[in-house]
Amino acid sequence: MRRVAIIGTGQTKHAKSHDDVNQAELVRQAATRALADAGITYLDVDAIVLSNMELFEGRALPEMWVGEGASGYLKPVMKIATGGTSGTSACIAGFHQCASGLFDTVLVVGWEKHSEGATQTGMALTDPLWDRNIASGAVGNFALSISQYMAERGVTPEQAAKVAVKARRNAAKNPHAHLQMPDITVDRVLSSRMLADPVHLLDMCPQSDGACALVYAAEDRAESLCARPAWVRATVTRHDQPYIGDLDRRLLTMRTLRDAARKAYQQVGITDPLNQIDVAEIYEPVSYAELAWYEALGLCADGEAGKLIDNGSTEMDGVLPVNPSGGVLSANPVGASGVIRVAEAAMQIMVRAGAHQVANVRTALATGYGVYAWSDVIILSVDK
Amino acid sequence: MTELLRISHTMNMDWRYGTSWYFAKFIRALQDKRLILGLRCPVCRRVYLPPRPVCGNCYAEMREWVEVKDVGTVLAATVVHVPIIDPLTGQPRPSPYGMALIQLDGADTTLNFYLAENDPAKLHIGMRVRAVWREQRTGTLSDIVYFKEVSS
Amino acid sequence: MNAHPVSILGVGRTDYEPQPGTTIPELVYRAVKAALDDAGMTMRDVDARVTASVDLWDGLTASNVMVTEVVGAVMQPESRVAGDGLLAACHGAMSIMSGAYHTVLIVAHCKSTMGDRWGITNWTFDPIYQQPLGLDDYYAAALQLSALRSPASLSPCPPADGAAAIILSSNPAPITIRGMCWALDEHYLGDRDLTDSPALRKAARRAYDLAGIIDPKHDLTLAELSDHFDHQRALWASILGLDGFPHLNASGGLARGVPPFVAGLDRLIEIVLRLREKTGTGLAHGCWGPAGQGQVVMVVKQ
Amino acid sequence: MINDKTNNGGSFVSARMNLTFNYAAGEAASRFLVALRDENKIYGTRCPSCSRLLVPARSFCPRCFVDTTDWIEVGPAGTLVAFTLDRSLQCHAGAGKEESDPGVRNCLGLIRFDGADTSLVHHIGEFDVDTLRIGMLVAPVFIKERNGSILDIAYFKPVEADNARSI
Repeated sequence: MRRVAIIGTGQTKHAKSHDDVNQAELVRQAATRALADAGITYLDVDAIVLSNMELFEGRALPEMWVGEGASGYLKPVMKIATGGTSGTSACIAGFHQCASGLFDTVLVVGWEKHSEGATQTGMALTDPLWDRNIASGAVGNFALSISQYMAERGVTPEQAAKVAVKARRNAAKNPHAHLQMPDITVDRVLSSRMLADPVHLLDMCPQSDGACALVYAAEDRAESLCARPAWVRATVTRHDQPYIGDLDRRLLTMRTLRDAARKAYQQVGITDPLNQIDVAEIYEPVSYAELAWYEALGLCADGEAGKLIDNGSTEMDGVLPVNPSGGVLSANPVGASGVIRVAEAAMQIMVRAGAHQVANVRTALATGYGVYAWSDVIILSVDK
Repeated sequence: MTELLRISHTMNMDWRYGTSWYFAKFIRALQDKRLILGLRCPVCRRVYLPPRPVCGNCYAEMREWVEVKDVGTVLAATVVHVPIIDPLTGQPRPSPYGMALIQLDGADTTLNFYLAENDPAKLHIGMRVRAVWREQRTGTLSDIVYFKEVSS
Repeated sequence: MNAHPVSILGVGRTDYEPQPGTTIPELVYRAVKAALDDAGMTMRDVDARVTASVDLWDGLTASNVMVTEVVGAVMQPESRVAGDGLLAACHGAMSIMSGAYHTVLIVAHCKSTMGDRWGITNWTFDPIYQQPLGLDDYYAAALQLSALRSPASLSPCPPADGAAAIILSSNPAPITIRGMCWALDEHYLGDRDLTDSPALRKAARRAYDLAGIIDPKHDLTLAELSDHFDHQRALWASILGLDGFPHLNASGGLARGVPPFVAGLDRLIEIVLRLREKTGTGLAHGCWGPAGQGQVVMVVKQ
Repeated sequence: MINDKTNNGGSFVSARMNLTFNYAAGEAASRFLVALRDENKIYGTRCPSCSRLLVPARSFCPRCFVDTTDWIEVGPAGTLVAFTLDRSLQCHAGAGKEESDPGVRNCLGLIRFDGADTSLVHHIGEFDVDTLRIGMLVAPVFIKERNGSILDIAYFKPVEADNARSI
């Protein structure tokens, strides 16, 4: 396999609504910034991978129109869609395209404009023979799994609220983040509107308009263009069964993330993830999920996630800062969210994260989450 | 500063979703006999709801039907306070309402379904619930109104 | 692509016809099973899969969710291309070439009779300038026919439901992929020269270069083109350098009814089946979007 | 290969999607549509790199990936360069227009304005089937109640060259 690295990233401001640009123009903002960050032009791009949840905006083959915003004219453009993991799936597809030897420079762009659609209804367009009869939305479904998780692991609403506070305080240092609430407190999270017991409004991710792009380059090119490229060291995908009721205690087991992380760690030689990984950008659609992902990722033993947030291990100054960007809890343009995780992890390696930069990052972890329990795990490193 | 416009489009289209033999049988039993049928995997012996042609864990075809009870145990519960848009009606579903993951007696998967109870204090993991059926059944999962605690 | 060519170990497909009573998972399962049987493999031999489907045609959000189990993706890798199945084959081949996987299952599925066949395609057009006019793939093809100054009537292929699957591998086998590429044309119909396809030209040039094809009519033994509309067969052939090529669409092409998005992968299956009978070099072509805005080409050899 | 003529025993369930989407036009398309609405004017934008005049106006050139610069008025009349008038289209549902409108015969055309390097797609109306031909001059017919949409033009109809400016 030839070595491949990320050499540039670009994002729009993620916001409740972007009226000044249409979808193609939104994508162009992110793509243009990523190309500039990589120090290349659109002419250097050999292939393009796009990610978007087409039914959220009611589109059929959205790449036809929006692809032009990624400089797709007469270029190989491929649109990837795997639910919430679309962004990380697109990042993995783009990595494979570059590593295959067919293309030397590959641009990945994810986007979503939730303000244009009916996301909640779009999301509920699941199996018409089954799920549509018992729709309770992403919040309701999470709340169900969280009730099991709390009962078995003893995690408290306060601990979950600390995750929500950490995310928004980090986001205050990230100019791209949608939610800007630097003064947020645990009390404010716990006193925010109850959506579905025990999930409060501020425990959940927002719905955002936004796009994120990144540029892959093959070994020689990466080294000539970038002083400190973010090398892709491991990519692992695990999908799971289609119905929520198929998954045995899904947040407790999260077998896809457990297995994907274990395999990725093996490939890179990580045996003690909490200490060997320097920063993590994980896809946490709800505060409680981050705690569950700590356990599945092996950052702590099962049942210890609450302690990890209590003792500050995952804060910006902790042993393993998790989501310095503010995470999905602070910005969630779904088709872009997975790309943002990977781009933010790369920015940390490349030392381009600005005010939310973590010191001395050599190894970074990014994850994608989607459907009921699908996972992608990606590990980037300063070392080839 | 330019006036910024938005262009509206309404999607109003129908799709016809095939049922295959397995869902057709499931629906017929539900509508005609208030019977919940699952399919058993010949390898892992798990009984699946909803029925499907292949067990994803074993990659084995499933053909053995198993009668599942309309009584089960709550493994997870919540009360939803936000009015979720019901994809069947396009209207917000009246809230708050109770939801649970229910393991029906005889099934190995859980069924996520509405509860009659919507007071969080009265919901607990392990509670036993029974389906309340509609008088006029139409052959959909909605032939069950909700699940109600089995009075002891 | 000649150093370690990706081989095609097995192919399978359902019948293509309206199948209103059949679920997508069941169609997909039949195609996958046929491909595994054809390759003499079981699902355990497959490392990863790439599916191809498009949500709006399936009337589902993230429509690959429903086929997770039947493609064997539980606790396994799957990626999904929202586009033509031949693109999914390109994705799978690149994943193998990258060294990530040894054996990848490719599956494309579509039930074009589930919904409003042309109405759905109105939602492909940009929502500001083109969608309000009611443009759809049928009108786009009609404009193309007009731009070609053709006296012929517009003739779309019949609607059909079905699934197709192939198995790609790094294991040596007689039939191998020698070249592939794909590209997009401009979106606004008024920007395009509808009598040409620069995207197909570009994709073909790269695929021919990779496969070492200099004179397509001489170097190719057979070609299967995606003629979603009858007039497109001659247009695509001419752009591919295959004017008057005698071994074009020996299968009958899409006129016998092949579902969209399955079409390109089915072209590849037709090539593979013929190369098994008689060695040579074949070209499979797929296109998707209005008047073939997206174009994909793959060259395989036995 | 399998032959799956097995009796499936299935039926189907119909379900409707009724969803409304509100798409941001963005600054450039908004400016184009406002000019159409308020001034009956059709604009293109020029690419500073390839010099093409793109109609309808947009913020960037898809070929050169640069911001367009000058706004240039075109039309109102233009040349018909392709049109759909096929017998099969008579029964083709789709184009969101009233079947009862006698001015509209399920005909869409590509219209090239003088000076423009791309064409505009729009409806063609008020024409005689036997005389409609490529190369004809067509001009826009605006609707009365405008709302800032490409449909503020009802359709383009054939005109004599002398009348092209007076529509």
